[in-house]
Amino acid sequence: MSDDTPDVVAELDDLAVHFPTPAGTVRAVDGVSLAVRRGETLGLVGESGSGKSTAGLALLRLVDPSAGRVRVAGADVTRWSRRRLRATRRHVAMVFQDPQASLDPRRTVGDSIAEPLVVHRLAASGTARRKRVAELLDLVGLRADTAGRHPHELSGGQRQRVGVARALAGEPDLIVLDEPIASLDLSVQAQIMNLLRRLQRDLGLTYLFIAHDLAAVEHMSDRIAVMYLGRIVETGPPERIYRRPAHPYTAALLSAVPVADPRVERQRRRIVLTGDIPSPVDPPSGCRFRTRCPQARPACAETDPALAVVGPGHEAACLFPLDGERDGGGVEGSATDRADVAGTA
Amino acid sequence: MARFVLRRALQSAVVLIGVTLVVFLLLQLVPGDPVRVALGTRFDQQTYDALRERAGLDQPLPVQYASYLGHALTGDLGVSFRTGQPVSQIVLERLPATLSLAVTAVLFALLVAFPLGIVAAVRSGSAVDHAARVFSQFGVSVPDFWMGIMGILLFAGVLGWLPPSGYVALTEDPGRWATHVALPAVTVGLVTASILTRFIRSSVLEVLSADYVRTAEAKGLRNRVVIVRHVLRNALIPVVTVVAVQLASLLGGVIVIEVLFAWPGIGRLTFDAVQARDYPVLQGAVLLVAALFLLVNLLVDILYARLDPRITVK
Amino acid sequence: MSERTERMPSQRQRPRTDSSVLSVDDLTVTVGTRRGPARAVAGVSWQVRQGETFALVGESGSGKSMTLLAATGLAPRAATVTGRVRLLDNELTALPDDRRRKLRGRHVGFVFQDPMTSLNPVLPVGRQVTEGAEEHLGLTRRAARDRAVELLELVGIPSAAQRVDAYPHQFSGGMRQRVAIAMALACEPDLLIADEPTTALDVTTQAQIIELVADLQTRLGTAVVWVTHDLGVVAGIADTVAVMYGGRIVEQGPVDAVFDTPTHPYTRALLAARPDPSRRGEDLVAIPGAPPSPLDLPPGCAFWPRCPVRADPRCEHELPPLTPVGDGHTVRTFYRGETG
Amino acid sequence: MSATTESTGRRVLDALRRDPLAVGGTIVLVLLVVVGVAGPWLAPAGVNDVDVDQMLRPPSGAHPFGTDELGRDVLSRVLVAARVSLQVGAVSVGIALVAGVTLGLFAGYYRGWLDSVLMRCMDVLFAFPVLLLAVAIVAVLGPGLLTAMVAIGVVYTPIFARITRAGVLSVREQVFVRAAVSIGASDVRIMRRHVLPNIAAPLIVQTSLSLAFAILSEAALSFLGLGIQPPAPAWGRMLFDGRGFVTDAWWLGVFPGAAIFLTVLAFNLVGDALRDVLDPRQLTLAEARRSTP
Amino acid sequence: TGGEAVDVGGGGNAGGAGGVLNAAIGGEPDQLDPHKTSAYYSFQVLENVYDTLVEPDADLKMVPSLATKWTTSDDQLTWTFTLREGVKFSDGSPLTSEDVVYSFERIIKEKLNNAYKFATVKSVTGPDPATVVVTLSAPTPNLLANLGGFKGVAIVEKSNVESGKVKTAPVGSGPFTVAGYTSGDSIKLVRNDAYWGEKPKLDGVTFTFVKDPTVALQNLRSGQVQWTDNLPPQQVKSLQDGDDPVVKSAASTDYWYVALNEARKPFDNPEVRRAIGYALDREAITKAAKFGLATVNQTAIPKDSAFYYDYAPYSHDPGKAKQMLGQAGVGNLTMDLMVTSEYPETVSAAQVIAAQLKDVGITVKIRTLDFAQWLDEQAKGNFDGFMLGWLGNIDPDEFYYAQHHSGGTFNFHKYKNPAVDKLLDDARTQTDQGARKQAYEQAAKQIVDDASYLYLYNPDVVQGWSKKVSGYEVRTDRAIRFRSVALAK
Ligand SMILES: Nc1ncnc2c1ncn2[C@@H]1O[C@H](COP(=O)(O)OP(=O)(O)OP(=O)(O)O)[C@@H](O)[C@H]1O
Ligand SMILES: Nc1ncnc2c1ncn2[C@@H]1O[C@H](COP(=O)(O)OP(=O)(O)OP(=O)(O)O)[C@@H](O)[C@H]1O
Ligand SMILES: [Mg+2]
Ligand SMILES: [Mg+2]
Ligand code: NI
Repeated sequence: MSDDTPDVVAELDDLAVHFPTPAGTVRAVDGVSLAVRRGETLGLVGESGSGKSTAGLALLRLVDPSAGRVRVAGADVTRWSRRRLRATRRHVAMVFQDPQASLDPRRTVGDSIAEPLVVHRLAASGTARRKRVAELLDLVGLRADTAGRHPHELSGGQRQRVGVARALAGEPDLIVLDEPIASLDLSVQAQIMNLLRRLQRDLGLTYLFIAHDLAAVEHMSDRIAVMYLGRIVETGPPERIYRRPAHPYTAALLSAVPVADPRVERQRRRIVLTGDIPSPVDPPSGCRFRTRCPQARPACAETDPALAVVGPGHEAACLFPLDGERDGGGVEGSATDRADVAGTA
Repeated sequence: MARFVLRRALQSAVVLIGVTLVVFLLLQLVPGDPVRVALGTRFDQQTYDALRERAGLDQPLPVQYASYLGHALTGDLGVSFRTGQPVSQIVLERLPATLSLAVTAVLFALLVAFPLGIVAAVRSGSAVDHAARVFSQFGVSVPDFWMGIMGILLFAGVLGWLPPSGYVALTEDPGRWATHVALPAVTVGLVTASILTRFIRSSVLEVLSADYVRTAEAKGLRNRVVIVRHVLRNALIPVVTVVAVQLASLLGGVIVIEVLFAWPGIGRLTFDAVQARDYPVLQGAVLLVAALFLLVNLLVDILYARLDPRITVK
Repeated sequence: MSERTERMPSQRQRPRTDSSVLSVDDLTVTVGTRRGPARAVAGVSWQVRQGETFALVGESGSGKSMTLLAATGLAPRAATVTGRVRLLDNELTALPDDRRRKLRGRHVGFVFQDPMTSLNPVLPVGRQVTEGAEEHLGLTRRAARDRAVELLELVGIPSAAQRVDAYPHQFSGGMRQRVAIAMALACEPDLLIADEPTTALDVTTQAQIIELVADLQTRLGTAVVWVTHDLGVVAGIADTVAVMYGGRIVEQGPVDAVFDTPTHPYTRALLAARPDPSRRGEDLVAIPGAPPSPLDLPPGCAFWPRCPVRADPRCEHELPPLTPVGDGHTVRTFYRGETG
Repeated sequence: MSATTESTGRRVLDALRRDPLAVGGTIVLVLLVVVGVAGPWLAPAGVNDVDVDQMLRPPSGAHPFGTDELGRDVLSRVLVAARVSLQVGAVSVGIALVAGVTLGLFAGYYRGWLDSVLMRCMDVLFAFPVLLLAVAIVAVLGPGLLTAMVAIGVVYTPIFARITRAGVLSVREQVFVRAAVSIGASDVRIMRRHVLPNIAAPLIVQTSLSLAFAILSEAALSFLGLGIQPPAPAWGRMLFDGRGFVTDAWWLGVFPGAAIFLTVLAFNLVGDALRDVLDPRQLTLAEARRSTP
Repeated sequence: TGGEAVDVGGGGNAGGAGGVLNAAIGGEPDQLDPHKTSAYYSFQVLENVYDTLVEPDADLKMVPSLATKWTTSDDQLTWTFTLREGVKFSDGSPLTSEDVVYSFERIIKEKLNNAYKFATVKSVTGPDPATVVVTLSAPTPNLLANLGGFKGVAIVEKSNVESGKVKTAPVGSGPFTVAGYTSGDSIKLVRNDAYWGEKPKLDGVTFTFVKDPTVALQNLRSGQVQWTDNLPPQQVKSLQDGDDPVVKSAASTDYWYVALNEARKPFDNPEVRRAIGYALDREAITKAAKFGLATVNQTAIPKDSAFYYDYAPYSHDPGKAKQMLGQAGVGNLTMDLMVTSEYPETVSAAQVIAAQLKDVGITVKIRTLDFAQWLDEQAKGNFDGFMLGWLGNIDPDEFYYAQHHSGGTFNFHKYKNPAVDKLLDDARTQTDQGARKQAYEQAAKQIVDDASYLYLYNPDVVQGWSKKVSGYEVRTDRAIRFRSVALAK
């Protein structure tokens, strides 16, 4: 689905990232194509270990691809050296999950925010730099005197604001947000989501929003990609993904999310998947989801389904895509068979 | 498991080769002609030539090393410059004395450190804990040779309970061995004990705050069971390594104490070899000690892997 | 659930009465820290009845875990606990340590948040599952092992008989949490305390665990205290819910009442902060600021500094009493604004 | 997780001040430095003022620590020897620190074959008990102050290399390093600005403890007659020389030994306190290894 | 004569059951091959294991041992020794002239340590098993001392040597034989029942290596050892006043000295050397080095010797020394003084010397080396001065020749005086004892005047033993003989 239309900011093309480990090769990302278009928020969801972060890191070339290509602003950076990449790193920035860990504990907030300015020589003088830092702090809703403080003196939400400010410093085209709210309290999550949306509106930013919180992804994204075991299994606009999921995995994922309404919760039936996500060292043959799929058929073991169009702007990688409306939280259609809690494996 | 053992063994072998290289190079670093220096007044051309040839000093360095390594692998570490005896024999003769001292010292240390370290951790902040901290600070700071001198002054001099120095083989007369080993073993052992006490204390403390200990407490297990089954089992696994490392370094590291107590072990041998510039013996002793050290470490890693089920999968 | 469940011994016939299994009355916990005393829990009261699920929600640091640990005598040594706790018919706080330990082990089962660290890495799981039963029910080692297999099967561990001797690291996170649940059930407790048992897990695994506990509860009639910060989870499982903030319960009541008519501004903000698909594109209702530090709590309502309502100024300086606003539904605020 | 409002420096000072042992250690260290600098002026007599008519005199007003077997004033020698000990400690630990940190930094940051080679070398050095290796080096290079410092420096290099490498390995996996890379910072910048400051804590702790061990090692070497050579005063050497007389002249054994003990104790106490504050989980490698000869 | 001193106290069990004597010696023998070792610790043991053709008695006069008698040809060039009958090595094989010839030829041909003692020996033959003939190239009045002065010229067994066992399990014909060797700890001797002389009373002797004199003394007091020569010097005086342990001393034939490198300026100037001679306070040095257990001497040979020459020109006079140095144009002199840790007394003495020379404006840099290195430096001439001792001398030739003859093997300080050379050469072959003594006295005077060596002192031999030990005598040549010692229960 890679298209070279000029509005693509960054793109992964049939990308694979494999990590050699003593236990075998981890196929963290295994053939992912993904294009982030200017001005949009692309949401990337999936279970832990499905390769979301790795895909995000690949966009910044922070991991070395094993196959496929990475294009940023039209340039193929797949084989660029570390040195050459440094200059391009202005254009794609990243905000990390754990705001505490992503800030150097020994440096002041100001230092951290100023680092991109120093590295890319974006400020003519120390004064200019301080001014810019103050601007950035203001932009993310922090007081200017925060610059002199150390990360441990800030609350989680404030730290994440600093992370965002740092990401903004280089005036990037794209910001990869790797679970930026996952480690925050619910009451603070909303603050950050609002901030991110505001910045996007005001600055015309492009986001790759990685999260496992489906409600947050739905709220934030213009487009959504669902990952499972190193692959994208479904992409589409949120309305389609959340109302008419085509991939059984997406459906199961959605049904597993509890809804904060006792009446809905009590009545709805969940698709409870059996077993755990298989090891990325040794993914199942054919469709990777088939070992846990309530609809798996023999054919699923043979054919590895590619993404196919199932609706407007909606693609799914399933031989037997679901076709039905999902509402409230209950699940209809063929996905309603309730899987056994204990499983029978 | 077999793969793990094999990999560790290979690693140790590589390091051991490196050790032989270092040991070999020691001789090369001697300024001047080591054989000449070693012979000193006992210089005579024939012995000189024989020793030089035997040491292979007339050949190019890599050849020398290859032959040194080759010989070392077959247990031939050359002959003493001083006495002309095979080094391997000299060195092995000294092993029992060192072994008996090291083992006794470690046993003593364990006897002290285990109760002290564990109680200090379990009752952290108590008087015992403070005593343990003072003890361990004292132990790691006091020069063992000084403590040895003071021990001799007190127990051999003033009180006259123990012989001030000397060695009796365990096989020869266990009773007299015991009286002779007591002072040096306690001297060395106290230092070891204080290191171990510290380590055990912090290890136990760390485990005490582990989630699974809370889990065990939540099950309503008796305190003793929690401590023994959950805390100690986990806390003492890393201690095994430290104990072994201590033992290993005692096997070669108690030069000062062996010299002070006239204990005819490897440490004394090393010292005497240094004094006599008996380089082959020095090389042999150092090599043996390093090899022992590596062996003990290898064994302990294997033991560790057996004790800690998490290791085996790696 | 298949026929396996029928093997679960259920000799004890639990009278389904309204008697409370665990009741906590005016529990306060102060923890001595380097920087002074931290009031982690303040005057908390609640109870959980047989067969009932009681949920405790709140942000990180609001005192949820500490409440439970203190109630069962597991609080850290640095903590000072006051208040009364009754477990079954025993005044726990009046009991000597030893008795309390036995009661706790026999009648309460615990499942903790992090399945990666809450199991002993060097003991086979089977042993861990039943060591409590060995202690309290006097099972022999052999019987304990059989029982461990049984329990592992009960919680849905495949080929339990083989895996009973495996070590925790050989299990995935979800599996470990099942083991932890098996462990908690080993003595057939009257009360299961689950402290964020699914926070560390994926949603799909979380769904599995929730189903499992709900299912076991229906069959065993165990009372459950479930700690979480996820209101969705609460909605799905709880009969009663208590919302904690800054060490206090700010709202408590039957789950429907609390969700339908949230009264405390915090509860309402919490519910509003969740993204709502029907309001995509709009800003979320965020709560400004950050949770308070237990070292430095405001004199009145701890939520006051962040409160978006601030309708009644008394809330700032005076601690509002817990006031009933419905059947069993109480709120700690002076504010009585529009509800619903 | 509430935010703390103290800086690291303050935290260290505060914690040190709270720990009476650390206060004691610090005071001893300060005194030691004073003595090290001003020793020759503080000493009531010349270190080499031999007086055969005053041999082996017990402590008295004229000689508070008594006299030695050549009639020299023991107090003067103990005072002046402080400088030697501090010098040996500082220089040898300096050598170990510079060499070890450099090696460890490169090994840990670049990993790969460089790491393997460097670390195997360190393993090799680590396979020798500390004092044994020092003795062997001294044996080869000949005894003396310089060789002692070099030998001790070499012996303690692997510890620093390992601590540095371990620190680098863990720091470079930290998200903030990844963040710096993502910004486009160069390797040198990352090592200087992010890695080194973040492994400073264990290195500071280890430096303090290593000073203790280095002084102890020097004393041991001197005690074996392999360290500082007479007539220069050194505590270990004084014990060595006095060994034959301690039964008659306890002061020859007690004072130099106590000086070593106090010095080492002070460094240990301060090092420990630093560790408690800076890096509570650090069990120094020296601890896992034999720390004293 | 001394060697035959017999004790009556332990006489009840003559010929056995005398128990084992534990002797503490200060160090470990390097090896037990008498021809190759040069360590005193080896000879302490070997003294009791080996025999020589003749041996020194208590007054260091040579008396029969393996040879019962000997004759000298008129030209003094042929010596014929008659061997004792029935002498056996401890392994039972007989000791014949063949063994004597083998032993001496080994020393000569392999140029072993003591080869210089055979410098004038042309040949050694054994015409029959009981006769040994030594042919000389020049008259050698001190031949007996050369052939029997100490066990470095002992008669060894060929097979024992050739098997290499001699290094650790020597076979001799002496009163005891080596039964065990724990390296680093001790050597065990047991009685040689085949010994030709009076049967030793002791069952055996165990030499324990005790480096620390305090420990040795403690061991002696506690009864763990019954004999030691390693006593804390500072305690000897008070020990001698007590009666258990018995502590006895005798002036030894050793001397200690300072040598100045005459190949270097300004030490080539005898005035400078003499000035240093005046700067030294020998009493103080002796006190520091030996706690007074030595006799100050400005020549080599000790007072008790027949060859003693009373000559002491150097009074302690710093003023004079300074003046002489000034006259010699020497100011601000720095002197590298080499001493060895092998002999701690040199280290102690050097510090006193340094203090004394400081008074006359000479800065002494003490360089302490271990012995092997020391010897190396000495051989290379890398020193301004050094201090050492010359041990175990009997004949005056041993006191002077090697050190002060310009061709002497130990003339490392490059002393050269033709007059002295001639005197020493002549005295070597001078058979007339009176003339010989005179020659040595002249030589000694010249050597002292030239300050070839600055002699310091002759140390005492100090040994101590338990009251239970009887029949032991301190010998001035430091030989330790336990063959007639008995041990009370
Ligand atoms: N450096 C690495 N070395 C080896 N394996 C890795 C590495 N980084 C990631 N992996 C593995 O790759 C897989 C995908 O990891 P990734 O972090 O991309 O997942 P994720 O979807 O971001 O998960 P999460 O939600 O837990 O963050 C996982 O199995 C992970 O263990
Ligand atoms: N051992 C302890 N020492 C000091 N303070 C503690 C300790 N344990 C908890 N606290 C403090 O007590 C307060 C309540 O903690 P608690 O663990 O009960 O919170 P929680 O609601 O369970 O949070 P979470 O959702 O993060 O688990 C917190 O502010 C915490 O910092
Ligand atoms: Mg991730
Ligand atoms: Mg909690
Ligand atoms: Ni979450």
